[in-house]
Amino acid sequence: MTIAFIILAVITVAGTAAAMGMRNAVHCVLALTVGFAGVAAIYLQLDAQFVGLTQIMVYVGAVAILAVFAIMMTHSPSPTKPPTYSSYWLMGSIVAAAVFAVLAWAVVSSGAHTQSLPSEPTVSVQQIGDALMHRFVLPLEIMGLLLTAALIGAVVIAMDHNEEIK
Amino acid sequence: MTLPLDQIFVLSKHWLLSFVPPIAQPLASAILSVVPVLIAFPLLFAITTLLERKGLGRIQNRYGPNRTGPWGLLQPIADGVKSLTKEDIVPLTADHAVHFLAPIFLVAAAFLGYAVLPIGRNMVISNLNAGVLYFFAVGSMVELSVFMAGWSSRSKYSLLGAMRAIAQMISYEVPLVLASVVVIMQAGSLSTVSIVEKQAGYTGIWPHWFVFTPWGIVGFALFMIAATAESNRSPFDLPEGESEIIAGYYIEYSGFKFALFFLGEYLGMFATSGMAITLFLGGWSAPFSFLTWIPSYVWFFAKLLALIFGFIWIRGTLPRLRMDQLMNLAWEFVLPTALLNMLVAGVWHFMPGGPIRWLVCIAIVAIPCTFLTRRLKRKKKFEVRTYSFAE
Amino acid sequence: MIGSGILKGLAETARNFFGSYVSKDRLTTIQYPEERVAQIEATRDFPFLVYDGPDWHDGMRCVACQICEKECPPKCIFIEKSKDKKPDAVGKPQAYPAVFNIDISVCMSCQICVEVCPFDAIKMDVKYDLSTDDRFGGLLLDKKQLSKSNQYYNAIHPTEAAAVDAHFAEERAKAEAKAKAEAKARAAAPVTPTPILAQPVGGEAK
Amino acid sequence: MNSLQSYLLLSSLLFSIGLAGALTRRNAILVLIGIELMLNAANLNFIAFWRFGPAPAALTGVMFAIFSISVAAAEAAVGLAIILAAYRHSKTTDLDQMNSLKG
Repeated sequence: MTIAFIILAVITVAGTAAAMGMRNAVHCVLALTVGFAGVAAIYLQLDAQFVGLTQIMVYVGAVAILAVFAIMMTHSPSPTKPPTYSSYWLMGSIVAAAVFAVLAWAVVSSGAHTQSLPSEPTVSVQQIGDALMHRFVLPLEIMGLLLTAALIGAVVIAMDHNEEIK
Repeated sequence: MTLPLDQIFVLSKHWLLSFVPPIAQPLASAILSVVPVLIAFPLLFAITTLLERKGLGRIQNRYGPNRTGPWGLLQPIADGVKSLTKEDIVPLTADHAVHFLAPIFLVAAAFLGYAVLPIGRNMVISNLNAGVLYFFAVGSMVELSVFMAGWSSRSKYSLLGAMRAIAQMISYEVPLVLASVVVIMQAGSLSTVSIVEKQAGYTGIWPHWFVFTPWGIVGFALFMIAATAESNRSPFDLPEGESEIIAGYYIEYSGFKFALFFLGEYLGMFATSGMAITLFLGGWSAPFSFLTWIPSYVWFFAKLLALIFGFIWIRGTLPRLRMDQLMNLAWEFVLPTALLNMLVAGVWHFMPGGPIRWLVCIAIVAIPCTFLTRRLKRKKKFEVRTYSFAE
Repeated sequence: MIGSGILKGLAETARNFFGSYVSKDRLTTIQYPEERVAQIEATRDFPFLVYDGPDWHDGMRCVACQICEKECPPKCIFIEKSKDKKPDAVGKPQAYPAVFNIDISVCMSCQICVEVCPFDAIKMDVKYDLSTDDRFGGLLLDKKQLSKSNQYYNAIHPTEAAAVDAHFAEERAKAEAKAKAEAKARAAAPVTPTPILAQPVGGEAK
Repeated sequence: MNSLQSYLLLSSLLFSIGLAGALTRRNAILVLIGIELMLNAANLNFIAFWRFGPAPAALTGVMFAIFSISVAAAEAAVGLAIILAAYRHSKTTDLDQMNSLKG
C-alpha cells in the first residue's frame, strides 16, 4: 500500500464517517463532499481520469448542492432538538458492522491480494467516447431517456400543487 | 519554431531544475510551474481592480481613484494594506469552522482551474487528457464554498445571496458546458493543449480560430454570457445585489477574508475568460500570421485583458437583471441556442465548404433565435399598475 | 435586431469613457480640496459671532441676553453673562458674554439662534471642512474661535449683511440724534457720553 | 504496491458506513445520502476490478461506473424531490415521525 493510497483512504473514510455521524445536517453534507472528493482522487489514482472528474462534477457539484438545498428547504426551526439517530440505531449499527465483517472476511479470504497491478492502461477520453458511441450506444440512449424522465419526474413531484397559496 | 524569448520561462524552468537533485525533480518541477501562476494571477487581480475602478469612473464621467500614488496607481496596494489591517469580525452565532474555511476553499477552487489553462506555448501546468472536463468539474466546486459562506454566517441576507448565487451558477453552468461542447466536437479532444493546437494555423494572414465560424461565434457569445453569470458579474450580479441584499453571501465577512472573496471571484472570472480564450480565441496564438514573433504568453494576457475590458464595459453599461429575467434568459434563450449551436457544429462538420455552408449554419441559429428573443421581448409588456390601497 | 439596445448602451458608455478624457466639462466630480464649488449666498452651516471694528472682544455685538441659549433646540450653546458692562454696537452700555461656547458637534444648523437674536450678533457661517482630530474639545468652539469680523460677514452674505448694517446705521443715527436732543435739552449737562465705538465701525466705513 | 484487496476493503468499509447511516439516521435526506455512499462503494469496486482485471482496454468497468454515476444522479434528484413533497405534506423530514400511511 502506498502512502498516497493510505492518505486518500483515511480522508475518504473520515469524511464519510463524519457525514453519517455528525449532528448538524449541513455539516454532514460538507463532510460528505470531502468523502466524495476522496473517492474521486482514488479513481484518479486508479487511472480512471474521466470517471474521477465526472465524480467530482456530479457528486460535489450537483448532488451535494441538491442535498444542501433540500436541507434548507425542509429546515424546521423546532424548539426541542430531536435526537439525531433513529430509535433502532443500535440494531442498525450492528447490522452495518456485521455486513462489513462479512464483506471484509470475504475479501481477505479471497485470492484478491495475490493479484498484481497490471501495466497502466492507456485510456484516452476519445476511447471512452468511441465506446459510448459504438459498443454502449444503447445503454447511453436508455440513460438519456432515464435522465430526462428523472428530470421531469423530479420537477413534477417537487412542484407545489397547492394552487390556493399563490 | 521555438523562439528563445517565447520559451524563456520554459527554458529558465529547465535551467533551474538542473540544480535540483533528480529525486526531488518532480516536486521542484511542480513548484516551479505552480508558483508563477500563483503570483501572476493575483497580480492581474490587483491591476484589474484598479482598471475596473478607473474604467467605471470614466464611463460614469468621473475620475476614479487618483489619490494614491501617481494617477492612483498605488491604489491596489493601499486596498491590500487596508484589508489586511482591518479587524476580522465573525458573527457570534456563526459556524466558526465553516465560516473560516469558506473563503479559503473558494480561492483554492478558483486556483485549481488554472492547472489546465495553456498560458503560452508549452506553458501549461498539467496537460490533462480530460482538461476541459477537469476545468468544469473544479468550477462546480465554487458553488459549495459559496454555500458554505452564506450558510455559516447565520444571516438572512447572506443565505439569500448564497441561494441566489447557487441557483444562478447551476443554471448557467449548463449553457456554459454546452457552449463549449461545440469546440470539443470540432477539435475531437478534451485536452486544452490540443484544442489550442487545432487553431494554430493561418489562411493567408487570418488565424484558424474557432470564433471565426458560425458555431464558434455563437458559442463564444453564449459562453461569455454564461461566464458573466457564472462569475457573478454585472448585469448578472444578483447574488451581490447591493440594493436588495447588501452584498449577498459575503456580507458577514470583513477584513482579509472579504478580500479573499473578491480575489476568488476575480480569479474565477480570469479562469473562465482564459477558458474562453483557449476554446474560441486560439489560446496563445497570434491574431495575424505576421505577428507570431511576439511571445505567446503576451498574446494570452493581451486577450485576457481585452476580455476583462469587455467585462468592465458591460458592467458599466447594463443594469442588473431581475431574478426571473435571469432565469428566463438562461432556460429560454441561452440553453436552446446552445443546443441549436451543437446541431450547427454537426452540420458544419459534414457539409462541404463554401458560402452555402455558412448560409445554412447561420440560418439554423438565426431563425429560431429571432423567435426566442421575440418570446423574451413579449414578456416585457408594461401595464398600468393599479394599487389597492393607494387611492 | 437582437441586442441592438445593448449595443446602443455600449456606444453611449464608450462615448463617456473617451469623452471624459477629451473634455473636462463632462466630468461631474470636483477634486475637492483643490477645487471647490462656488457657494450660493444662502449657504449656511454653523453659527458664528459677529464683531464690529478691529478688536474682536471690544466690538462683539453679543450682549449675553441668552435668548439663543434658551431657544437652541439641541442645547448646544452655553453662555455666561459678564458682571461689568461695555457699550454695544449702538453705543448702549450692555453686558457681554464672559463665556460663549457652541458645541458644533451637537449643532444641527437650524438657524433658530440667528432668527431670535435681537442684536444681529449671531449669524450663520459657510465654512464646512471643520474636521479635527480632537473628538470632543476640537468641536467645542469658544468665544474667540466663534468671533468673525463684520467684513467677513459682508463677504459671505452680502445682501443680508448690508441690510443689517443699514439697520445699525439707522439705530446709531437715532441714538446720536437722541443724544444730541438730550444734550440740547439739558444744555447745562457737563459731558455727553460719546459712544466709544460709534465712529470706526466697519459697516459704516463702506 | 496497492493490491486489489486494499481497494475492496476500502469499498466495503464505505458501503458499511453508508449502510449504517441509512439505517440509523432520522433525517430522510441523510438516509438518501447514505444510499448514495453505498452506490459510491459499488462504483469503487467497478473501477478497481476494471483496473486489476485482465482487459482494461475494454473499458467495461469505466462504462459501468459512468452509468452508475448517472443513475445515482437521477436517483438523488428524484429522491430529494420525493422528500420535499413528503415534507410539504407532513412538515417534517424525520423518518420516525413519518410512520403513518394515511399521512
